[in-house]
Amino acid sequence: MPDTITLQVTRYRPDADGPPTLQEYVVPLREEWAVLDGLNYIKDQLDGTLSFRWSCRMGICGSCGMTVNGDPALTCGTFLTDYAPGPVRVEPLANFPVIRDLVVEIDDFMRKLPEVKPWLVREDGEALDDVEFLQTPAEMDEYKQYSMCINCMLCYAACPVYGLEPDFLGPAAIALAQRYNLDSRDQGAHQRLDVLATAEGIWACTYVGECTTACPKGVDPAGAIQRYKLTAATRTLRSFLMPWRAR
Amino acid sequence: MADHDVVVVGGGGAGLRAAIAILQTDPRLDVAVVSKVYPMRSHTVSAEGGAAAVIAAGDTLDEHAYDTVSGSDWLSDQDAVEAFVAEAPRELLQLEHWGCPWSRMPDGEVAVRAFGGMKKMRTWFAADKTGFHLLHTLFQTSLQYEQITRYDEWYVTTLLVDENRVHGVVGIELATGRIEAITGRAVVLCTGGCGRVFPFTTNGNIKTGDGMALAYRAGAPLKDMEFVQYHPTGLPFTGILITEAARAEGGWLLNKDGYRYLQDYDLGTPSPEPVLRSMELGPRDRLSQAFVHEQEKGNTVDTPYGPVVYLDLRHLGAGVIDSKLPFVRELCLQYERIDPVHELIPVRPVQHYMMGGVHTDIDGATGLPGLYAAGEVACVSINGANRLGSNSLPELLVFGRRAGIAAAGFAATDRRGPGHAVQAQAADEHRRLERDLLARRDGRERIADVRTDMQHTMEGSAGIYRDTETLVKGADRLRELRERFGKATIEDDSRAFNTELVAALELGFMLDVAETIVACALRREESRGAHQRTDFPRRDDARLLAHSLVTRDPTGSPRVGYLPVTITRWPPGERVYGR
Amino acid sequence: MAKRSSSEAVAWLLFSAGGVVSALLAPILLLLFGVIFPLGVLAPPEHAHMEAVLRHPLTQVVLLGLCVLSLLHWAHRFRYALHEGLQLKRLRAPINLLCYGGAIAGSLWAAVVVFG
Amino acid sequence: MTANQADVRRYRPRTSVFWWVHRRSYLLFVLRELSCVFVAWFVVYLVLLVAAAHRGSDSYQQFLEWSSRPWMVVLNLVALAFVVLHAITWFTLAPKAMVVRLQGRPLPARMVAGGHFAAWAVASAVVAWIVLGGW
Ligand SMILES: Cc1cc2nc3c(=O)[nH]c(=O)nc-3n(C[C@H](O)[C@H](O)[C@H](O)COP(=O)(O)OP(=O)(O)OC[C@H]3O[C@@H](n4cnc5c(N)ncnc54)[C@H](O)[C@@H]3O)c2cc1C
Ligand code: SF4
Ligand code: F3S
Ligand code: FES
Repeated sequence: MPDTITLQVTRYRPDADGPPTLQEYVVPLREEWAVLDGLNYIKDQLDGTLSFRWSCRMGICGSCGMTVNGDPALTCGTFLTDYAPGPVRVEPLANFPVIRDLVVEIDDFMRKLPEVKPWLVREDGEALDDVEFLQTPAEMDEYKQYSMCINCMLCYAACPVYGLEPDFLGPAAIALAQRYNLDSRDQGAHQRLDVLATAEGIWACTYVGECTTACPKGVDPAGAIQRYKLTAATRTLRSFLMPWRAR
Repeated sequence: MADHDVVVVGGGGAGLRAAIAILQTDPRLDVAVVSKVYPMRSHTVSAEGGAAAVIAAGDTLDEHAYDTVSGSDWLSDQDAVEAFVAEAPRELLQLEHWGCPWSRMPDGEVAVRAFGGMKKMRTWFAADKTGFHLLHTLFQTSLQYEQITRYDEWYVTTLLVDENRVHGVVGIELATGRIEAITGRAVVLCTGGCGRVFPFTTNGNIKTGDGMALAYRAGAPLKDMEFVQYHPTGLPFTGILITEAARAEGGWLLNKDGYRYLQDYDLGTPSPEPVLRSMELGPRDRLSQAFVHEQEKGNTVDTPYGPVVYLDLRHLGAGVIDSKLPFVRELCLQYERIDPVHELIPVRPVQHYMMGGVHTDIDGATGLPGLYAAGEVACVSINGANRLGSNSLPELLVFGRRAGIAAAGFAATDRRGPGHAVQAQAADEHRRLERDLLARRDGRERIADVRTDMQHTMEGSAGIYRDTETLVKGADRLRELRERFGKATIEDDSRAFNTELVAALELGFMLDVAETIVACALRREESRGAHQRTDFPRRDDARLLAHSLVTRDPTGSPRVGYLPVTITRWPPGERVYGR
Repeated sequence: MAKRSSSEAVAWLLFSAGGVVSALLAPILLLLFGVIFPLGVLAPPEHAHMEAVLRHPLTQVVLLGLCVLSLLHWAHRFRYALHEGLQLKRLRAPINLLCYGGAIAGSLWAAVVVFG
Repeated sequence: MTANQADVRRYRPRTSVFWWVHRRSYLLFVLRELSCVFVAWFVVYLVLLVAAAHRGSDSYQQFLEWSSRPWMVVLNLVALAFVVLHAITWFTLAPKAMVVRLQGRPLPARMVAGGHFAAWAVASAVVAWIVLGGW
């Protein structure tokens, strides 16, 4: 194993002129080093002006998503040795406006998220008695997978539809809506239907499936969306056939 | 200048709970939540094991209180502990009603697990991603409140204080570099801990003690800063935490000979099944200290990243590991490339939690009118000299809520807006930051080097074991480091997302916090809980059953005093584990 | 935010139904009539046999269903391919007309032929 | 440093028209989507066949001759490849959208897909049996 590896890192400064450029840095190649450790080495030892986000370095806070050799990835969980002998290209996540270097703007997602009402809706209002809403492990399994989303945005970076159609609600937001729809304690499914079953919602997705491939937490947003298409379509059909029972 | 009724600094568990509590108290209030990262990136997200609250049949509030008090080595305030254990169950139920996916029993009721130092099974959990689910539940719930204005990725640099009252904060919008005052009738600090003061920590990059330093600089005292928790099981190199739940489910700690060494340290006798408050389920301070003794005896294994012992989960089998500890397996596979189903996990003690923090009363009020604090940044104190695992998450909720209610009350009684003096202060801060950004380009040192030296200084002088000599040396080193920091350079002059500027501001805060830790540790001439002085190995209740309170004197140096501990029902006694 | 769209739901249901029937039946039919018979691997069926099969009412219904649904399947997918693949979103209306109009015209033609 | 001083210029990368050539998985996706064109062609071909058969034995023979011209065979081979691609992707992906329950428990997607492939085999066998005169 060689003892160094080259990182080609996107640099972009909005206050200077010009589009992003790639800058090369040579960093030590160590077995336990993630790409993020390489970036921190650059920041601490070579060039303090490089900007990127990170915090937990254990794959749970969702801040360190970048494009590594063309694939969206969490840099704290992607190891340099897997790319040896290099070079490794580290770019900002695709499909998002770039603020600076490796930092992208995710305001769009933050605006869309509340629209799908990702919280527990109770029609009886909120009565906090001294007991929990019962939920069996099997009922929890219905939505558990979709509750694992860390909002890392890798799925948005992987989805070509989102790149082409910025109004698309996108994989994670829909998966999170499904997380609540499928929760036995929730009663808000019909409210979310109005947001989800739209041209910018589930119907924009053409089932590319890359969101699921990119997801580091096994959320399977593609599956969530397809499942929801079936639900929405059958509900629509039912409201045609039995308008009196429709909501 | 943006004006709100209450400004909450921090979007972690404590901050979000406080913000919601404010609106539950008075929905007409206008709340700002300012956070240097998007709320769901806050470090609460990484908590794994669980949250303690009495719910199971056969458990009582008194037992939870006693475990907490004895775990704290009697340094906690017992009125606070009583309030805490009484309100914790309701808070966790509230989370359940907001959708938190607590792990369940077959009949659908919430399940509980064992945890270190707890005499009963009372730790609620969401597999081993409790903090993640808790934080996302709170964040998503908070999205329905339109009265909350979020300042995501805004970095707070100072508190605005005039006429002995807090009026808001000054923050930098990271994306643009815009500097602006965010004012309010009350400010709630929920900025989390300061683990990054140490080199080897389970804490994320954002845990730099900002809030502690903000309060300290504004004149509010810090409390019990010498009590730094080391967690016995961190992965070498990364410091990633292997949750205590791994031991609660039955994991063993083995030294290099495969021997369950905890039996040699008055922690009980080994048995195949986990026994509450015994062996691996002893408190963290005692377990971490036992490691140091094993190391001195030559019973640890050397690795490139320091000595380790082993955590053995193999006998639990894939079934238990995958259902109860899936994240542990995921982390081990990814970061150590080992599979705990078949292999031993190398672990060593790692800095984990700050018992000390901004001094508050039972309602989160600090000494400074209008300033409240909750969460890891605060010291109420329920944790005393040693926090029990799984008490922190309920603490965020209970005291986040209490601080929110108190702040809402304060904001409602006093509706005066900020005056000229406050605006002048904001302008001063603006100028100071401009200077940092533009005029520090030709310094001689890197911020990162000063930070690294500070971290090693802290480990050397205020680690698991301390003595006068190392502490005095540490204090001297910190003074030098402060000078070097004054001359350090900020190469980056961009206004957009200038992380080097943020790193410099954070380092400034950390140096303050580090100084208070060392000063308090030096003054406390006894050993209690996580504070172990080799030169004063005994607990000294006659002199030091008291909280240290540290304030900044006019020269900028820490000055330490003491405040008596509140004892209600449990007079100081011996901490007994495994007997 | 746009409003809930039931036409999209219907289009998607038809697209899916078309996807299933075409996936079930198109490969074998194309294999037989497009490849195996033309290449002479097997002898094509006699005209009489073909007519007997094709005149059977059940066959007629299945064939028509296959044609209509498959065309709707095409229309839906092709529309998306034009919108996204070629980034022709501006031309939404004419594209929809082309696709669904084409599918309807094709369906009529198929109906006339199959039952003719 | 006020809001107007701080430049907030974002770099907005454009998605190129040829975004789908850059990744194997995208290319596969585009091919999958294009399969619909051949599904449409299949319908046209089928209707022509039926029309020819209905017009009588002669025109049926003419159709058969037309269909064995080399370019027709090539076209149909390509079309066959695409409809097979369509069938495979459809039967692997579609089951992910539905949750099939057996005695209250969701079946794994792989088994649902297996069911679809079995149905495909049966349908093909039935068609072949009918066409080849078993009926
Ligand atoms: C790995 C790990 C596992 C843990 N496991 C458990 C467990 O199982 N059970 C348990 O009870 N406890 C556990 N803990 C402890 C517990 O998670 C923490 O004490 C707790 O989450 C702290 O929450 P907080 O809300 O106080 O702060 P945080 O969640 O850290 O949030 C701090 C917030 O303040 C903001 N902030 C900070 N500084 C500034 C600034 N200058 N300007 C603007 N915003 C700022 C940040 O952006 C962030 O939003 C664990 C801790 C760790 C590290
Ligand atoms: S669905 Fe997966 S990839 Fe998308 S944001 Fe959530 S965790 Fe990230
Ligand atoms: S990649 Fe995009 S198109 Fe749908 S299946 Fe995933 S959201
Ligand atoms: S740093 Fe938190 S996910 Fe990578």
